[in-house]
Amino acid sequence: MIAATDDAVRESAGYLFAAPTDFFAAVWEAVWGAYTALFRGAVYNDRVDDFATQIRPLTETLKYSGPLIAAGLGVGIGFRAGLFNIGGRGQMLLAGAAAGYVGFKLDLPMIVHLPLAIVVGMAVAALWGGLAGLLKARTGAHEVITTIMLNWVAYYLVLWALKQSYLLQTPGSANPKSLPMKDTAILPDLLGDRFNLHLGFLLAIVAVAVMWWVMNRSTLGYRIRAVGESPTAARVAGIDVGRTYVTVMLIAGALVGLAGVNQTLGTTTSGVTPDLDAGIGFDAITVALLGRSRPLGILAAGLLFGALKAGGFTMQTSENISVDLVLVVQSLIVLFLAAPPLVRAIFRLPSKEAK
Amino acid sequence: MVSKKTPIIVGVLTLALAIILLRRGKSGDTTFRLARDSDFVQLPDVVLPGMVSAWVLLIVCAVMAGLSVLAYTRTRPTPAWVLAVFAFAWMAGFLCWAAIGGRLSVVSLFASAIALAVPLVFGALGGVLGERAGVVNIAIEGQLLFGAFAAAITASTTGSPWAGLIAAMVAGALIALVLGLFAITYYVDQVIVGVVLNVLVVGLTNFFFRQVLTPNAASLNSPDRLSVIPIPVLGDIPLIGPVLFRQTPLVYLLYGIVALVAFALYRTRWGLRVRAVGEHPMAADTVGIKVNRTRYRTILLAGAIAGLGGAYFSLVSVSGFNREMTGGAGYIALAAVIFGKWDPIRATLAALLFGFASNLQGVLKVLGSPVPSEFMLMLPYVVTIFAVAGLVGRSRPPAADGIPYRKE
Amino acid sequence: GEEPADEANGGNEPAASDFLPCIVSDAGGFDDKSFNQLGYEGAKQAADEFGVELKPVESNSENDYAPNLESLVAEGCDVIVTVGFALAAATKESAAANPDIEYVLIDDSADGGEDGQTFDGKADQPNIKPLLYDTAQAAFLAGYAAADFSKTGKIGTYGGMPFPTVTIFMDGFKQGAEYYAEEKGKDVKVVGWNGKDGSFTGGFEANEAATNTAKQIIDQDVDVILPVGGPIYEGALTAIEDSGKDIAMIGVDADLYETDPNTQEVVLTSILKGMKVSTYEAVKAAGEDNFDFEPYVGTLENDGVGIAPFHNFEDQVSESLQSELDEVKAGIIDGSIPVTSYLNQ
Amino acid sequence: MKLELRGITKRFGSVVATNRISLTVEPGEIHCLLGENGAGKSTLMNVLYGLYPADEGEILLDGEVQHFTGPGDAMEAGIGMVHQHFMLIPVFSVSENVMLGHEATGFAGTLDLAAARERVREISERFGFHIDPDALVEDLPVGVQQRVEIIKALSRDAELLVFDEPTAVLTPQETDELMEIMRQLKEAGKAIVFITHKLREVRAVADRITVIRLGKVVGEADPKATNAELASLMVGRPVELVVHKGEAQLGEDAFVVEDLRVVDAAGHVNVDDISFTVRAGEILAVAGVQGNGQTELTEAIMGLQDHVTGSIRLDGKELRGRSVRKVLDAGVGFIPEDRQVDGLVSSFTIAENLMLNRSFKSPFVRRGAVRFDVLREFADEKLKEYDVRARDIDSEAGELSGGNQQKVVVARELSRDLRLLIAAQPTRGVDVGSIEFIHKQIVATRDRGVPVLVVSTELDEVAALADRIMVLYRGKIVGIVPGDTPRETLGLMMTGERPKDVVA
Ligand SMILES: Nc1ncnc2c1ncn2[C@@H]1O[C@H](COP(=O)(O)OP(=O)(O)OP(=O)(O)O)[C@@H](O)[C@H]1O
Ligand SMILES: Nc1ncnc2c1ncn2[C@@H]1O[C@H](COP(=O)(O)OP(=O)(O)OP(=O)(O)O)[C@@H](O)[C@H]1O
Ligand SMILES: [Mg+2]
Ligand SMILES: [Mg+2]
Repeated sequence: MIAATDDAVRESAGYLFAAPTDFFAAVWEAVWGAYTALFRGAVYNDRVDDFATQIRPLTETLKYSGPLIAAGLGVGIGFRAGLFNIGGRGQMLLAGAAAGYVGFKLDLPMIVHLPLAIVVGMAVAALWGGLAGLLKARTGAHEVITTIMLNWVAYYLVLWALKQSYLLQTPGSANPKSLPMKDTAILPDLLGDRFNLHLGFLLAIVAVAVMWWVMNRSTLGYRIRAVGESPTAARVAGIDVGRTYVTVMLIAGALVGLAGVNQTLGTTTSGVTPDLDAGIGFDAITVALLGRSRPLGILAAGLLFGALKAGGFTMQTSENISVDLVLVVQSLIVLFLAAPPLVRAIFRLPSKEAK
Repeated sequence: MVSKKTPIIVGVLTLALAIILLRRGKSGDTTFRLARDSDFVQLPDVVLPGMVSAWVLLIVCAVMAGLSVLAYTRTRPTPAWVLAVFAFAWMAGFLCWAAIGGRLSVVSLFASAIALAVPLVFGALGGVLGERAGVVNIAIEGQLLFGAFAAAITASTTGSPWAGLIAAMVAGALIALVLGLFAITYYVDQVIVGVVLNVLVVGLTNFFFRQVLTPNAASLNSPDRLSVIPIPVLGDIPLIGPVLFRQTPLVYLLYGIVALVAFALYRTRWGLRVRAVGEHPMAADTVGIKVNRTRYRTILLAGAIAGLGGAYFSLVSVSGFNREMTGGAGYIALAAVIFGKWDPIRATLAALLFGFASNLQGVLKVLGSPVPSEFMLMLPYVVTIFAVAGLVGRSRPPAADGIPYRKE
Repeated sequence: GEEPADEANGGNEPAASDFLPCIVSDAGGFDDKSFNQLGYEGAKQAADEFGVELKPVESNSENDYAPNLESLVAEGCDVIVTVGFALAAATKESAAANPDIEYVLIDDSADGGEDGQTFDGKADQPNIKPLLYDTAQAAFLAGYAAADFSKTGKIGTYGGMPFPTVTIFMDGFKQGAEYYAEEKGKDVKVVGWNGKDGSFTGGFEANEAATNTAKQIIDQDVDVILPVGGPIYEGALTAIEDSGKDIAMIGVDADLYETDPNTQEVVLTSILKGMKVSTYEAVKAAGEDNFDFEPYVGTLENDGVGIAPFHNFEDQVSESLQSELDEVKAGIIDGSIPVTSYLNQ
Repeated sequence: MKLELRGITKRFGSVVATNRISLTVEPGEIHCLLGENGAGKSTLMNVLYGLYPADEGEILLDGEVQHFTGPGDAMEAGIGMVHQHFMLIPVFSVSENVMLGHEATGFAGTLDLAAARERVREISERFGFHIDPDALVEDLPVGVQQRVEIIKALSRDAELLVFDEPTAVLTPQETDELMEIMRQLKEAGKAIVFITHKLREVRAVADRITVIRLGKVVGEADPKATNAELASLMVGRPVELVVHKGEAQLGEDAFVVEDLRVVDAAGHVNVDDISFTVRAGEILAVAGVQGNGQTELTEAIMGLQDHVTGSIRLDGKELRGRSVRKVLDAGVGFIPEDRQVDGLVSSFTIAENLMLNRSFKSPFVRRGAVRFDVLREFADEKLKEYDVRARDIDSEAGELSGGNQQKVVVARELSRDLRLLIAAQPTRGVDVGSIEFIHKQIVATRDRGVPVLVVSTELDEVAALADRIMVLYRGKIVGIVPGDTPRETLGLMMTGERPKDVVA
């Protein structure tokens, strides 16, 4: 039935110019119908019998949430200090590439290998983020510009490294893709082979906890907040604003880097590619804002986005909703979530008419 | 206090060029083409002995660097003419070296820089206007894309690219309207709305592109291109003519809009009020200016301008819409807004610098630069970082930028 | 791209048979005017012949490959076409987990073994059929033709991004032009590709970067240009128009003359990469239960790659060109004219 | 124009800012509103001006009920207001600020700046202001900005003028000039509402006085009442207007500044080779018209200025060249002149603001963590001790009235273990009750043997606190004189002249 409505969408799309209202009515119906699919794909699948398969969507949601949460924290901490870090893409790419390099190149026992790969990835991303912070602190260069530009620089850097067999490229292959990760560098599955959920999610949760403590309990967080709320007052109070910017961008880079690491060592372990960021660097901005830059808010927003992603596949395959409409639905959900008064206005309308 | 930055940058650049010339000497002539085949006045090609010319220009650079240091020691800023001469000599010297054995069309060097910058300038103007009124517009990308989309369809169905331009403006304004609804009326964080709108537009245009445009490409997605229309007389001036006045009407429109926006923003009542609302909405309110109404109007206009930039993609660069064809230009435009310190002229210059660097990158690669293409492709981005860090420094946004205005 | 339109009534009809072909795109999407689109069209054609529905799934990012495959498996697909080297790993994984499903992988050999370095010339999973195309061979012919056609002695090429599936065209093109120069003792210069590196627009969007790169190449007095990468040829089209000169363009993947009528005035020829046919055949074979897992390599010999007719340029190319090309083609097929590419290095 | 407010109530959440306030202002009358910080004066005026809708009550002008939907309507009706927090756009020129909202335009909406300039000049001349119409507001000293606000109101020919604490940032001379202007306006038949905390001013111009406390009218006062009577009516208890301070117990030369020179980014010399000494247990007051280098002097001491030469020694240790943090660590307490920008983080709670410059060391910090228990205890204590009127320590600083914000800053600085106190405009915009309190605290700090540098443009304050007075003019010291130097002499010195009978 829902499939039929989607076909209705397509049909009406054909005569869009003749009858636009039909089209939008159809879209709306399809969107509405999509929710069930979304739910089935993101939380609980009621169409299968065994419990493990039933809750599998939930674990998928968690898997997708991991990097979104980590990167969301990275963008969020920037916001708390008054910095707009659009550099998630570049930071993730470099983190993924560096972690990947360690992951496929070295031969080490897992206990050393995995942590080393994670730390290297995060450290490289931290430096990349810190670079934007340093430029801001030293020259006043606006972080929005530098991070956007550094995204591209990182992208081409990774692309280049993927053509050098002494760096990332698989020897003997011409494709811009590295070797797969060694088993000792792969984030282990949390719930066994049947589920894709891996340690990356737990790391993201740990990051949430750490960030919560840092922002709400530590003096560093206190100073970051002070700088974010009033750089002038912070300066008079002896807080070195420039140094704080650098620190924040280092931390932000490391957190976004965790998301990148999560990608190469957890979600797609088959090797480093130039697209490993998978748009998460940008999604993280919305996640951070939706979560009001608070660690727990980001956790919630990250879970929501993870659910939207996981559910999106089911929406596409089983409901025949094009991947593009999935994007549309996702963005509408976010917009309306961000504007509770608007939603209230919409839903109050009928009640007013009733009077 | 005079900043050390300028003499240092100038010195380092001079040194860098010297090292290039010393380390990678080449032999041969460099041909500079000063006219295009189609030009009215055919200036002859200039053929220079590459290395010798480069060395001469390097010496000019060194002298200018010396003057800059001298100015610094006298605690004076480096005079603008010194910087101008330096920039010219450095670029010319570098090109003399880089183009040895090849042909370099000077006209194309600049004309293409403008062409590459056009959508960025439109986008940046849209951004500048919005932010001047206190509304951060991250949705430039979405406005460009939607503008490109609407322009292609409308121009195809009506058969008139001009109708396409109007549709692009409407499309851009439509996005601005949504931005306004959420950000101004419902106080949703402007950055969220912007980012999400970009995603929304990608989704919508991709969907329609596939479902509607691709199957009906002949009727819906094959607009007539806005072609180059040389301006009589002006277009025949040697060098300048082909660079500035042998462009598409959209580019002429751009000249007009840049001038108009710059003028209106600083010289008219409308501009004064827009700026007031972006700097101190409460103060504007206390003198009876309707803050949110002004903001709405301004972003609608800004959206229309950005939308026009979108039309450049589907009516000028190529004819027809393609999925995600703006490829991040909106974000570069956003950077130009900030780089240009929220000023229409400076933002335009910032976009032009970016356009120049992208074009240079391609030109050098075609001439056979030994640097890997990935690094060449980085050039415009790296140049921007250096320019922002080295020359621009701190920039101050309009004080109320991004802050919704609510009374209590 | 005609297909998506007549899909509108596909959903309501019951499937004629229970054969379910499926296809996953890479991040380019099915309207990329390149391999995703051709793969889709081929699979669609096969599905239509069987009177069944094709289940297409697009990916937005590399994160989506595995889940998309998973959900297709869950949907009960019998054959899954995956497009692009980027999907190789996900395909291998899915294939390993679902030995009953047949996989068709376009543009990658799925070879390399567990460690990614053990190449045995076969796909690592027995149920994957790789479809590969030695487009350098066809591009060689195009380079030869271009060199012959060029009056300025300069021909040019540029790509979207420096990926091997892109540069293989540029490689063959350059070799063909050089072969021509050597044979004829003429001076032919290839602009935009030096055998290792060259001009790229930095993406696969038809935008000003694409147009401008083409212009820069044309500025070097080039009169035949080969843009490689989805819709970026549209930039060349614009650049040619703006230059006001007689410049010919060479298309890639499919016959541009047919797929984009706007180009008919300027396409000299196109380098054909038989993705549509080979995908069609693979899916068809799967539906008829005579699927084989031998890697398919499209060559001039098996007509998996080739060049399109000269169409409007028929009477502009030199008279002997077609026969020379036939000779060169035979030479390539019998190995007397070596063409190197990443597939045979 | 006659104004009548009837039963105006305005609530902010649970705070009742004004509680059924009624008020009448006749044409040709200067009506003073007196009240403590946070009494609701500004709120009442903002309601009148259409900025906030009233929850209850009505506004009548010449007997007619008004329904303002915004300030535009109020201005239209002939109300002009000089706001407590300036409503000027810093990056605009004076003319642009003045013309905003009722711009004269020429062809195609182009601004007629010439007309605006003319208008500014005309009004300036009428009232004896010296204002460059093309100067950017942000470059002007606050006193001048104040005049721009007045010109703005006058340029619209308002019939009713509201002055909300216009004198808080003015020098004595400027204040006198403003009083004169108000009298002129009154003569011209305008109705004036004047809000101030300075009783001297009230007595100088008021025709009628209404006292507000805790959002309610508590009564009218006679303009001839004594300062003490007014003050106690306002605060609801007797107030000591002059702080009793004992003889200074002078210690050694604890704070020594030599040849200090401060240059700004544009190369202007703001502090020009000045040298002075403050002894332990002494208050040195720095007097001078705003903008004569006081700000730069205090900022240079704090390490907030970039280009400083000379020497700044505290207890023999050099402070110049140290970071702000090190200066603070050396025991320097600093009350910055602009509390909203430099003194407080307005979105932080009171408690959080109380540890603003102690985020590195104990008592509020242990191993990188903030000790919130200690902080809260401390904050509760200070809230009581300094009588900060706030819901509790978790109120945001930005919600507090100006006086209460100032108390938070003072509480923070004075509760540290100080070796030197620098207080810039410590009681700007603060009500009499709080002034008394803050002055007492400063004197008590002196009596603990701490050298104190007070910067003030307020001669009353200088007289109340100073053991010695240093007058600055254009970055140079005009003279350092005893604390009991007469007002007139000081006033003269502030114009750069140095009377002969003054001993250094
Ligand atoms: N003025 C400052 N503003 C902001 N952060 C600072 C400042 N000084 C130090 N930090 C940060 O505090 C942390 C501790 O630094 P550091 O080791 O210098 O502190 P400390 O040992 O307390 O100081 P010191 O050794 O100078 O007495 C570091 O993260 C540092 O970046
Ligand atoms: N926008 C607001 N939101 C919430 N509370 C407010 C707001 N404005 C004022 N208040 C509260 O209303 C009360 C009255 O404030 P108001 O500014 O009118 O005082 P005031 O008499 O002008 O004080 P001062 O002399 O310090 O200027 C105070 O308790 C203040 O905290
Ligand atoms: Mg007040
Ligand atoms: Mg230390």
